[in-house]
Parts: sequence; structure tokens; C-alpha cells
Amino acid sequence: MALNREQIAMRVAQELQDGYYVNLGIGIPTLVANYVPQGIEVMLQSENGLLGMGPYPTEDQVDADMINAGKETVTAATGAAIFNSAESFAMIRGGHVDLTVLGAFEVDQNGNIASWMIPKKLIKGMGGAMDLVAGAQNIVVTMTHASKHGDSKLLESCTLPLTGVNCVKKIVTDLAVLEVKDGAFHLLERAPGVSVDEIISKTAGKLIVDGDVPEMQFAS
Amino acid sequence: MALNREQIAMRVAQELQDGYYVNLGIGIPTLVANYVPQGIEVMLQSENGLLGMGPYPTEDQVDADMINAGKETVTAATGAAIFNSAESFAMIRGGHVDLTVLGAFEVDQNGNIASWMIPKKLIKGMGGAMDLVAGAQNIVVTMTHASKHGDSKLLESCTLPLTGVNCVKKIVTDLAVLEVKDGAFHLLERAPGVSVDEIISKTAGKLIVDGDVPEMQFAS
Amino acid sequence: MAGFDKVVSSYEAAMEGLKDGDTIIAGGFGLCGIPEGLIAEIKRKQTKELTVVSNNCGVDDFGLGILLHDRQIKKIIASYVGENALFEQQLLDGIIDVELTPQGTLAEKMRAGGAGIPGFYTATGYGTPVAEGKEVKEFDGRPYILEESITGEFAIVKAWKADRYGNLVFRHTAMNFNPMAATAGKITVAEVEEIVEPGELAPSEIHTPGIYVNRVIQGSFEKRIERVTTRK
Amino acid sequence: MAGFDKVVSSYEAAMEGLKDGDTIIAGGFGLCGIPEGLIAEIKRKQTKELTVVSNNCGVDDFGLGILLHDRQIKKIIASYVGENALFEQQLLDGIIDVELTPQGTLAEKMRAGGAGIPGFYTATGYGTPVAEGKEVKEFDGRPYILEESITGEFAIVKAWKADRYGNLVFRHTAMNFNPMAATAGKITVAEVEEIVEPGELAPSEIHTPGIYVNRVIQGSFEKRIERVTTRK
Repeated sequence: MALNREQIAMRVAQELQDGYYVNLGIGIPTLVANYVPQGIEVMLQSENGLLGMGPYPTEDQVDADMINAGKETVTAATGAAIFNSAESFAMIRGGHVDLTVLGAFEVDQNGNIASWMIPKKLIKGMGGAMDLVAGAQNIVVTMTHASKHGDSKLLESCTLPLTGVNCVKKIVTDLAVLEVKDGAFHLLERAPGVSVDEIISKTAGKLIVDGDVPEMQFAS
Repeated sequence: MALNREQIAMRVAQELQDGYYVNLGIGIPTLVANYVPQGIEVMLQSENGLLGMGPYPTEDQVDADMINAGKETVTAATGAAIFNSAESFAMIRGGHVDLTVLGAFEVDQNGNIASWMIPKKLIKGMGGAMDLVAGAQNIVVTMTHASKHGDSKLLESCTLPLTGVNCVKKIVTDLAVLEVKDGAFHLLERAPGVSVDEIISKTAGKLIVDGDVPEMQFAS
Repeated sequence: MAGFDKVVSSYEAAMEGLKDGDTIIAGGFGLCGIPEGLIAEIKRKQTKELTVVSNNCGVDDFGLGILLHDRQIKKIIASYVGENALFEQQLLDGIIDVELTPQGTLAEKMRAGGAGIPGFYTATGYGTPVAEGKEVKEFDGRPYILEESITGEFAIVKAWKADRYGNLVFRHTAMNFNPMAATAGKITVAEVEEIVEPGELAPSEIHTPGIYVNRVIQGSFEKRIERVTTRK
Repeated sequence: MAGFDKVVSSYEAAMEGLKDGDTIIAGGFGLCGIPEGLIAEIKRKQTKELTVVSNNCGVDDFGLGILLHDRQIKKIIASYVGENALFEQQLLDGIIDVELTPQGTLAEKMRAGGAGIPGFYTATGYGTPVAEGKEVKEFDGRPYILEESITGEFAIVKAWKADRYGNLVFRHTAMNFNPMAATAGKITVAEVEEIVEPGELAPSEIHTPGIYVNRVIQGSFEKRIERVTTRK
């Protein structure tokens, strides 16, 4: 069965490693923070200028001067650093963030990603997404495998304006975990109960299925 | 009579204006700080990362962590700011320093300056001089008008490797104050007792003498 | 301390010299760390045809958004303008022009403007609509695009504390774009919560040295929060 | 706090992995704010063929100058090397190569290296020997030269305080090149006067966020002064 949002986040959290500096985008990526594996420490970077983002504040702690990149009130974790936005993107652009997790409208088999603009509908802007995908060595995209209408979001070539080129390494969808390399999607894992055939049918880009594809494992 | 080092510094100090941020090079320029006109406040920038350089420390105040660009121990003035060298040169390169005073081996009639290297002799390096002359809107050069051998240092074209091009606006020598514009030196003032003829004879580059040339005035 | 005392006592004095057609670089991220009183003064002055450079354009009734009511903004250079319905309408109506710029590139363009760096290369935006018309150059086999710096006639920033010399300290994430914006204005105005005497701020803890700041004004701030999120 | 505890207990561990031919970016200005113990460790290791990027090369018997005794340095990128007679001799003898770089350009090249900016334009050095072989581009009618960023296998910096997560604070003008150097190393090592627990440094007063720092070691410092100048 297709994963729900929380389950996608749980699976992405398995990509975390001890000591990772991580930038989590808005939406499903934000939920990843709730599933950091036991025994592992990660530090969250918020691109407005905070390294070491803590939990949401209690009502008493709410402070207009302490927000995250989603403009939500947050707290600073112990050992946090706060800096200006040029410094923040210096660390992003310079490849110092170990893992970036973000959502997307489309990804293609060459690792291109479209996530910020749908022509004719309103253009809200790319915010920090283009910097994040250009700067991170390690990008995981989370999204549903196909639209509500059944159209695949894993394409041969993105149709929407791009956020970045040749940058996506891994995709976690509601149906599968895929690696992007050598101009193709490589199926690594499938959601529990989801068949390889379903994934094939919902993947428009070139998909490599090599041998048995294991089901995702979730710690109980 | 030709000015001595202190007198050159006194004349340069007349270029200071209230509220100026000033960078003073090593040698005669450093002495300018001793002659800030009454009723005027300036703030000294030291390019290693100090805005608001104070006087030398007393023996008790000496601190290895508080030095100026000449590697001398200094103090921080009240209201000083300390920052890294990239920030320091951002303010220099970005034109935020109001006045830069530095020495030179040669200056030419196009405002080119040579101040850092004499081929065949040892090359010590340019330090911050190239950044200073490229960044400042207002550069005053201090030097003797001619070498000990009588060779003019105000040339048609510099012979030594350059520090910067088309940047010197004003020169204060032991003999004269000159403006550099439109491809010529313009004689503005002469040292007390120094004749225009002597200045003409010691200026190799194109020199414009327009009408009577007043003597420099020094407050008593 | 006449020479370096940057404190002005009225908003009129703070924004004196702003004229139609000017470019204003504004600090702030969303509604966090914005110079509320300076923006209000720009609205009061009714200066028109402004180009505004800011990460966001406020919301309909707060922040830079209030400059849309009377069509004071001709163009905005921003990374995200998704919180503002009036902006959306003016964009669709062709009243306002927008130049969407990646957030990190925008921060760096401001910094470069203040630092005398007219252009720099970044991989950000390569292969996307942002790269259109921009020079591409390879370094170590990877393509980068040339981005140019930004400066403006005015920069308006919000700080926590200033001393009379214009040295600034920012509070928490209200720092954001303010330090870079402060460097990029021909005239930089800082609206602050507290003005202290020179010497009260520790020299090594100053975020923006006073050399970048021309005027300081004591403000009072509503500090509206866009998304109050809490835990139990 | 296993994941982010960067503290190592020996100089061997601090410089582990340094190998012949590596590039080292070093903080410090003159003898001020230099990682004395890390430099001594590099001498002890006798690593050779090093490229050293630092504003200066120390003096004959202190600072980076001690790496000249056994000819460990192949090349130095610096803005000023005038305090060192041995350096002078090795340069004349062709043992060492030097790439003189304007001080501000050097600081910016390190910053750019850490910030993912492979190149930037500056007016500094245009029309001088520094511009030889470099691309020239005009912006608003003024010529600028293209300067490329610098990174290294190692960066070695000296800080006043570090917390265990590698957040750094520098003291007075001992800050100098250290923050930029810290961003430009694949492995960045900070030698510090005092190690504190995470949370003891105020987040907004941290000069170098821990993300740039891989290892922290407690040092002890001679802090030699090049020119003691005093008044009565």
C-alpha cells in the first residue's frame, strides 16, 4: 500500500547519519525531524540563518525574532549558531550541508528537478530551493510517485521550469525508493505491499529494475 | 624649504574632514593621525580588521591579540568594531573608506601608482595596497618629490610595476601639493620658500601651473 | 562626537533624500527583522516608481506590502513573493515587475554590491529560467552563471541595538538579510530597538560596523509574526 | 553528543590525514592569531611539497616560517612575505614558489572557496602584474579582473574559544583571516585557547559556525608579538 506522508518521512529519516547537518524543506521534509533514528544526532540548518534548529516554542517562548525558513516560530537548539543569510547560503552553496531533503513537482531520469513554478498559475518564487539543489552533495526528493490523476512525476524529461539540473540523487515516493544515476531511475525499494509492476506503470522515465526489489523496512 | 616628514603629515591632515573613515599606510601616512585638526573627528581603519584604531597601548595594555596592519600593538578606540579580513576589505573595496593615505615610489600623470615592488631587489608583497588604491574614492599619496639622486618621482609614466591605475587624485610631497587630473599634474600649493621653478625642475611628468601658486598654510 | 553621531530624531530626517525612481535595498525575511517605521515613512512620503530589493514583499497590510496600496513600487527583486495577494494582482495586471532571484544569490548580490565585487559565479540557477541571458563559465568542468551585484540609493535595515556611531547588533534570526542590505545602500538607514553609547557594544560582537550606516533612528516595533507555531 | 563532538586530544589526531603535496589554508595575520601547535605538528610530521595559503609566512623561527627549515613548503600564496630572510633565500634559490596576492583578494578567495563561488571580479590589481593572464571584464565602464577561489585539503585556524560542536569565537584582531580559512578546508582544524560546552557561546555571537569545523584541539600559545609599540 502507498505510504502516507508520515511514512515517507520515516523512510527518508533512514538516510540520516550521525553528525549530519541537514536542511529540510517545507512539507513532508519537515516531518523527517520527528523520526531521527535512535542513537543518531543531526543538526538542522534553516536557510534564513540558523544552524541548530530546535523544536517549536512553547507559547511562553514564542519570539518574533526567532523563526525558521518557513516563517514559523522555532527555538534554537543547544549549541546553535545564528548568522546572516549570506553566511547561511555560503554554507549551503559551498557544500557544507550534508543532506538536503525537499519536495518537487517533477524529477527526471537525469536528476533534473522542477519544484518552484507552474506557468500560468502564480509564480511565488524559488526562495532558497535553487541554492539548496545546486549546493548540496546529497539531495533526497520526497513526493508522491504520480499525481492524483495518475500522471507520473518521474519523467524522461521535466516539463516544468527547472529548479536545478543533474542534482537529484535519491527519491523517496509513496511507492518506492529510487536512485538516479546514468540517465535512469534505479528501483531500490518498494513500499510494503506495492508491486514492481505498479511502480513500473507509474514511472514515465527510464526505470531500471535489477533483480528482486526488497520492501522498505521500518523499525517497529 | 622642503618639508620634513612631520610637516608633510601636517599638510595631509588638512585633507581630513569631520566624520571621515580613513586608512593610513605605513610611514609618513601613519604620522597624519597626530595632526587631526581641532574640532574634527576621524576614525581610523586598519585593514587587518579594526575600525576605530586607538593610540598605542601603555606597557600594561599590550595585548598580542590587538595589532594593526603594520603588526604593531595598538588599542581599540571607544566605539570601535573588529571584524575579519574579508569584511575589512569589503569595506575598502566597496568604497566605504573616505580617504586613503599611502606612500609610493612613483606616481604618474595619469594617476597610476607604483609602491610595492622593485624588480631584482626583493619582492616583499603588496599587502593591502592594491585593494586600497582600487577601492578608495579619495587617495592621497605622500612621498618626497624626487629621490636622493634628484630623480623625479612624478613621472609621465611609471617605470616600476604598478599598484593601481588611474587612481591617485592628490599628492603631497616635501615640495608641493598637486592634483592629478586630465593626464597631468596640477600644482596647487608649494612648500613655504620653495619656488615654482624648483618644482617644475623636479617634476618629470606633465605639470600644469595655473597662475600664482600659493604657499601651504600651516596652523600655528 | 559630532562627526560620527548618526542618530536622527525623525522619520522625515531618516528618509530625507529618497526620490521617485530610487532603488531601495531592504533587510528582513518575511515579516521578521523589518524596518517597520521606515517603510511607513516611505508610504507617507508617497515616493513612486521605486525598485525594491528584498527577499520578500511583506503581506497585504504589513511590511513592504503596504507600499503596493498606492502603487509606489515599480519593480521588486525578491526570492519569494507568495504571501501577498495584492502583489499577485498587480503582477497579473502588469503594474509591477518582478525579478525572481534565488535567495542565496540575492543575499550574495547585496553583499557583493557593498563589497565592490561587481559580479560572481554561482552554480545556483544554472539550467533554469534564472540563467536566461546570463554568461556561463566552466570551472573544474562544472558550469556556473555570472550574477551581478546590487546597490541602491537607499538601504533600510532593522537592528536590535545601535550605538551612536552606527555600529549594529541584530537579535536572533531577525539578522537575516539586514547585514548585507546595510552594506549596499549609498545611504543606509537603520531603525533600531535601542540606541546605546559608543563603547557599550563589544567590538568583536558587532554584526555591522558603523562605516556602512549613515543614519540611525529609534523605532517602535509591532513585530508581527506570520506563522505562530507552538508545542505543548 | 557523539555526533557533533569535534574535540580531539592529540596533535597527531588533529592533523591526521595530512599528506605530501596537500594544500593548507592557514589563518593568522603576521604572528597574530596563528595555530602555533598545529604548525609545530606539521613540522614534526615532516610533510613535504606543501602549498600554503596564508597572508604571511611567519618569521624565521616562528609561525609558518618554521616549515621552511626543512623545505616542507613548495609554494606559498600570500600577500606579504617581507619578514622572513630564510623565505627570501629559498625564493632566490628557486626552492620555493610564491604567488603574491593582494590581501583583500586573498581573503575573498578563501571566502569564495568556502562559499561555493568559483570566481569573482575585482578592480584590485587591474593593470598591475597581478592581472597577468587573468580575464578582464567591464562593469559600468570600469575594468575588473576575474579571481578564482581557493580551497585546500586542510585549513588550520586559531580561535579564542570553541564549543565541542566546533562553533568558534575569535579574540580582538586575532580574528583576521581565520574565519575565511575555516570555511575553505576539506578538513578544518581549530586550535583554541579554551573549549567550552555547547550552549555556552551565545548563538548570535559565534564568528564561525561549527559546520565548517571538523576538529578542535586545546592549544597553549606563546603569542609572540612582532612589533611591541607602546606609549607612555
